[in-house]
Amino acid sequence: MRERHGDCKMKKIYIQEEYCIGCRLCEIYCQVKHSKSKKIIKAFKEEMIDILPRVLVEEIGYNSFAIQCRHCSDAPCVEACISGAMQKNKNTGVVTCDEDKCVGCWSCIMVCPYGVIRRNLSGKKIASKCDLCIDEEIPVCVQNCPNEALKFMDKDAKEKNPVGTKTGRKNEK
Amino acid sequence: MALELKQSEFEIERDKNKCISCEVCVRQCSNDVHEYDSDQDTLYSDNSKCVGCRRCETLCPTGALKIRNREDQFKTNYNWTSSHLSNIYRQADSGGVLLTGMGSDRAHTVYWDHILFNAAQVTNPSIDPLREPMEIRTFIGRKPERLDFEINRNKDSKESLKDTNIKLKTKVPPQLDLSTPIMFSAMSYGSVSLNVCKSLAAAASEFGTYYNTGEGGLHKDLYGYAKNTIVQVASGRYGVDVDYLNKGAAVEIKIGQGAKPGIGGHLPGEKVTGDISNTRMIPEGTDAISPAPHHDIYSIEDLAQLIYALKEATNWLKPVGVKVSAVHNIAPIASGIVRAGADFVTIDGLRGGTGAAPQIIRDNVGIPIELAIASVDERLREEGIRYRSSIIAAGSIRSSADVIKAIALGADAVYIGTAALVAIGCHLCQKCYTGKCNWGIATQDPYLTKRLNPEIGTRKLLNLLRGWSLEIKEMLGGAGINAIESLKSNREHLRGINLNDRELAVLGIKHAGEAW
Amino acid sequence: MNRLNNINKINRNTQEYFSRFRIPSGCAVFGVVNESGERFSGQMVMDGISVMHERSNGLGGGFAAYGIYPGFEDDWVFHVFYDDMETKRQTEDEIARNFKILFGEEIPTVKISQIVNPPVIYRYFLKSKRNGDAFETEEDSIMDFVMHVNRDIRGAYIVSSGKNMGIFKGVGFPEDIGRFFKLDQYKGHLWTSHGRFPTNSVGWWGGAHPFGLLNWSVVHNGEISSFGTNKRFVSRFGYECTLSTDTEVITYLLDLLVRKQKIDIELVHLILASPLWEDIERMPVKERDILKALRILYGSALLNGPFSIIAGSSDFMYALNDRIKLRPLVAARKDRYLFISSEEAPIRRICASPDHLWHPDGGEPVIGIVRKKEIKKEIKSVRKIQDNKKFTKLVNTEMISLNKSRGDLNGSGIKAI
Amino acid sequence: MKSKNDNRKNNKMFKDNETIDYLIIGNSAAGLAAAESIRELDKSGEIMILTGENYLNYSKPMITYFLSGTVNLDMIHFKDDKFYKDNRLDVRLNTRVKSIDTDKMFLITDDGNRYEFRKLLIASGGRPIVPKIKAIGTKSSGFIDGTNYDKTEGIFTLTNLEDAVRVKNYIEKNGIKNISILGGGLIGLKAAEAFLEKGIDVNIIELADRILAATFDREASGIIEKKLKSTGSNIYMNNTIEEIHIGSGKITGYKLKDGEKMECRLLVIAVGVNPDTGFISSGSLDMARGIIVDDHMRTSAKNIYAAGDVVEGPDMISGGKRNIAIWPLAVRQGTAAGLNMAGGNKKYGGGFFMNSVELLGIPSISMGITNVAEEKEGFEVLKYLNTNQDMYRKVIIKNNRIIGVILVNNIERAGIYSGLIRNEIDISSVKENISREDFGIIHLPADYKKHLVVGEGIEV
Repeated sequence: MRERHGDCKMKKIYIQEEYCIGCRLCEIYCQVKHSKSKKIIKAFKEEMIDILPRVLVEEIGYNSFAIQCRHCSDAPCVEACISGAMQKNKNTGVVTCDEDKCVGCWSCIMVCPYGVIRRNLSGKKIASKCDLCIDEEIPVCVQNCPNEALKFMDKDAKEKNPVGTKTGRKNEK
Repeated sequence: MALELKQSEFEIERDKNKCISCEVCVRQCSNDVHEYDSDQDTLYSDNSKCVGCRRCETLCPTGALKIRNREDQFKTNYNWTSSHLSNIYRQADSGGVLLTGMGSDRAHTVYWDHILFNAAQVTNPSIDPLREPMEIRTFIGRKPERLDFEINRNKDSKESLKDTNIKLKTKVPPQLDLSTPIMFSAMSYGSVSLNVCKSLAAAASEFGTYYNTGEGGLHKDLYGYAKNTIVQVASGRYGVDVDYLNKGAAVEIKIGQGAKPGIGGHLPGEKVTGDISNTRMIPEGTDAISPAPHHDIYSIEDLAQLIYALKEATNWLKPVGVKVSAVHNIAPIASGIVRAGADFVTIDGLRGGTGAAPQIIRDNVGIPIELAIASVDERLREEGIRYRSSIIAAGSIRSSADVIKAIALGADAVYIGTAALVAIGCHLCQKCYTGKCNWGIATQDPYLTKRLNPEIGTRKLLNLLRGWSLEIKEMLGGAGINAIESLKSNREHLRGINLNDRELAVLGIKHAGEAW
Repeated sequence: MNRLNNINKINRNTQEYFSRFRIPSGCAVFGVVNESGERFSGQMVMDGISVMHERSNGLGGGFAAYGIYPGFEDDWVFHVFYDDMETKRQTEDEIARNFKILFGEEIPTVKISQIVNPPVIYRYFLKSKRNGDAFETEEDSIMDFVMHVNRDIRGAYIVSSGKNMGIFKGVGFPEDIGRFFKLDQYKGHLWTSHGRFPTNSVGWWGGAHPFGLLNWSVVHNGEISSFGTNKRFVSRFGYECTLSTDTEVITYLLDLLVRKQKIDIELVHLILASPLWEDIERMPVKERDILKALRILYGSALLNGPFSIIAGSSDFMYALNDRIKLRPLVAARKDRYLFISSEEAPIRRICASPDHLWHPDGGEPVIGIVRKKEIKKEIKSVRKIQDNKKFTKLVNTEMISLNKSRGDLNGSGIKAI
Repeated sequence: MKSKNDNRKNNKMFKDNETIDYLIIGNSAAGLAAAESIRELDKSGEIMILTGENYLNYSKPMITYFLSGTVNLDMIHFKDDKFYKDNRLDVRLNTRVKSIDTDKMFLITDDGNRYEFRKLLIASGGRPIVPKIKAIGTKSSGFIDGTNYDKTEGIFTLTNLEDAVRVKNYIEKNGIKNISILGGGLIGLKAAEAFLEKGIDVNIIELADRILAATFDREASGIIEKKLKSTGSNIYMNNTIEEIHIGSGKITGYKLKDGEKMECRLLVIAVGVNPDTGFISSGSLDMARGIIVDDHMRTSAKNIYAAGDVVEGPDMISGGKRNIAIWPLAVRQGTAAGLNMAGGNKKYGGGFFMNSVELLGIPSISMGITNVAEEKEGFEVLKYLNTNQDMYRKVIIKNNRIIGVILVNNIERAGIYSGLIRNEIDISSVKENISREDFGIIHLPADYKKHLVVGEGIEV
């Protein structure tokens, strides 16, 4: 019933599972993005122990998809957070976990119906989740998906061009 | 089991300093070339399985992989080349006909590369296509010899024609209306994945041109693109019924294919899965065998019968054309086809592509499309029947320059097949017949077909059509022409280079350096 | 260089040479028609074209005149260039085999310093003897004959082949050619003229413009980029481009469309300079369908590249620009006169204050129609007078009278064959 | 914040009787969620919050993190000052409610003030249960109970920050090295973990035959017990404190039910919490254990709402009403209550019990009904146990719907289960996958999977 935070205009990552090819480049680039050096080879060869991908690829046979935080309108993780670490930015709509405030109670993991929040135990226990690469124009998982199984767009754009269907506009000459 | 003598064609180089063991290569290779050893946290690659498709190289996020042609595979020998030796080894192992995919890779003369296009200077201004109209709209179909009008006007009155009632008396036969003289060649659902078909269909529809179903019938997901569909009727008649014929904008009878003149097709039963069996209207799991000839066409008058049967079936509303391979007698064959009533003749040259063909046929049978087009156009003009049919050139059109040259030699439009597939990822590894295409093109494996997102495919094909069309306009403008019609058969704008007199004569062009 | 020098000397091989190369050229065109059919002296046109001296380079000039032979109104008249007398004999034999020669003579010329090395120039008034069965129309048989001569008889070239009209052309500036042929002494109701600027050093009398076939004469400024396409298109209908000139192919296109396929002259521009698709698509359905059909069928007849042409025929003058107007064309009217010119200056020279002067758009034709009725009336009266005289005299009645008035009698070359 | 009240224009007859638009009892999860929601719909209405505590804001579940030192007093808040300022919330600290007149719509506080309201939200939370235990050496009654336990030094409950601060100070002041905890439930064990982290030995006394009996099954409890014991802690099961020994006003020890006598200088009583409804006169509101509310968080009295640990609200699993004192539901109820108070129409869809707790490095999550006898008709239990890694997963199914889950050690993707419970998804088609270790969205029934993957975030 509520139009919170102008969610319609918020750009989100949409998933086209029929085109996920299970290459896991999204995970790889997510890890690089959230590494210290942000350099892929260095990140993997030297820093990887600290880095969790914030996008999860699920795969059985030829079915696969990559999923990350949906940045829900009424985000249950924000509701469940006892420390105030999990916040939904009222302007951007992005749900982020303030790692300084997070105490690792895992309430967010308990309530996230997508199961896309993970425990990061590398340092202080904190919940790790997609931050929508807020400093990038397009999140790196979307940028690096070789088959556009992930798309970054706002709701209007999504409705205009529904994911997974073709426009098939006829050329009227 | 005896040692197999065939050797690996490729060498896979993995830069250990760059490899991050992310296993993207492992997951992407349908030939199981790469393998991760968790004990050693290392990846190994098996050269012998590599087909050189370069999927892994392309997707490797760190550029750690390089696929190289294996050099010095055999001792250098200009007669017994590596390919001959490899083929003999393969055949000694298998005892069968060697199959291959895509167009011939032999070093036959590519005449396109020996033909140069013209430009206007001083005496004739070149035209800037960005500022001036530049028309490349093309119509495919039979043209009447002349147009008759009914004009009710006293010739001596001063009444202008504008105020007069003019009626067109001639009925113009059905035409395909192309926004650019480029169409997508026949590629059947079965030989390529449905996502390829969707990409081709959507791009053709969006751009205002046509794609061709090939001989695999028409999947119901493609019904929406009927206006931009050319339905093919081949010797197997897969998926052909009256509804199918009427789902297309035109019908093409396929007699031959440039890659395998005189040879039929064979889609193994394991590829005839549910959707394909429905589309082809054959039982699931049965081999789909297209006979070499149409068994109801043993002569030209049989062809005429089929052409008129198809015209009847489509209420004379759709052009009916015939596709043949470019063979030695192509000019009189084309003439016969035109006289048999075909509204367009598709000529597929020696270097045309295929999903599967005997390598020996592909590389040794037929003639190049350039020569075929030139001689067919000339012959039809000599006979005064050129207007009756459009000519579509096919068989390795690689660039907009090839398109321009084909039209100046006498084609009305071209078909592109390989170029379209390359646009959506094909790397010409020529292993289409294995069904394990890592680019998700020539395969029905759902794990692989996913790799071609038709949205991307459509976009890339649109870009290709757009890019080539712009280039065609640039070249036209440069030559001082602003309508593609004025290029048709305009061989004055072509010059040969490095060609002998015989070749020039067949092509009907002067040598570079010779003026008008 | 040897070869080029030979050509300058109007060698037998000239035609062959010309048929092998297209020589692009810039040009001046000028035409006047009196739509009432009133005839006027060639001097007017000579005055006009001379203003555009800069547009020519002396390598070609010429005129087409209609209504100049009222005495032979219904007979074919050939203007022919010969390299030598032997060729003339050979050609005349051919003509005699196919025609009843009513009258023939060397066309009167005057020696002037600007015109050098003219060929032997004759005209013949003829009635066809050819068997009509082989051809659909008499015109087709004439065309066939003309093409045969021009193709097969070396050193002979039929310059014009219509009725009551003639083409006068040669190597030189147009005003000099006019003087050479004494055109001030001819009277016609429709004149076109041409000054040529070919982009090579070659000049050949046959290659000068106007180009003629049957009643057609065409002068043209420009270069047709679609030449190859157009050439192949007309070849299907039996027109053989022996000269490889744009003007030639334009002439054939006009003849094909207007005479053979009976496309109304007012529709012809929709083929030769067809509207753009984007404009066609914006038109009402009926017009769109017609234009679409025209373009689909006659795409290969589209003249592409820069051009302005003036075509003459027995009862109209037709001017057209390419569809994006890459060449100049100006038109003006004064009373029943229609002027068409590459530039405005010649029009102003002749007619300081026209009623209406305009620059036709690209692809917009200008047509001056001479009403047949009005011509007929005049001709009849002429005929009446001439009935009693010998036909040898008929030819140059007016010319002689004109000559007399100027005191320059040069009609002595007339002789019967 | 109080100054705002003073500045208010004195344009009413009785200053003290000024009517407050939205009055909220309770300054924690439910109360603040309600305040924020009210402000979303009503930009101008006056919102006042009354709390008996003297901290402006802190997160109750985090008090054991405070005890262990994971967070300090600066970090323990879950809303910052800006939140109060932005939402213009008038908070009255140390203001305990004494009674409410539900008809005349005013309440009286301990300090005698009277507050009239247009809308009232009761989000007073819970109160610790202190059982009546025989006390030896006490000056007064001979028993300790909820009314007097805090008179004896060294006996604490642990439900609010003040408790935690006192415990912490007491440990530091007295150099406590050993603590006894009465109650092996969640609070008790969280406290135990905090103490263990500080290097303090722990004795746990649990009445039931295993710890975490309310939320875990035997296997899950066993894993935690094993871990607890490995730290050297003592667990006394099937046991309780029979008498408490007091000397000089301080606890010195206690005697267990089984007769064992223990020395003890610090006892934490953590046997449970009851809704804090002491200020509600009987009969004024429909009550059971807590205040009964409908699906719009309305109490039986007009204009009075309740939310959080104090209520008995709709229980999704049983279909009845139940007091489920957990944070996420408090927020959700508070949000619904606030919106409805401000004129909106937000249905509270109900909730079910769930809890996430990490004890001694073992994360665990339980949700719904976790203890059912397998043989009991209609229930189906799927288990996955990896004894080597103490990995345990149990899913309880009824009518092809999941009604309870226990996860120990591997809690990744636990929320997928809560989604399945909340949305009452029929999982019959994917039963064989439901308890697998790598369970994920891809194993879900196709429609629900599609809803999750292709949709764009849930609408609660």
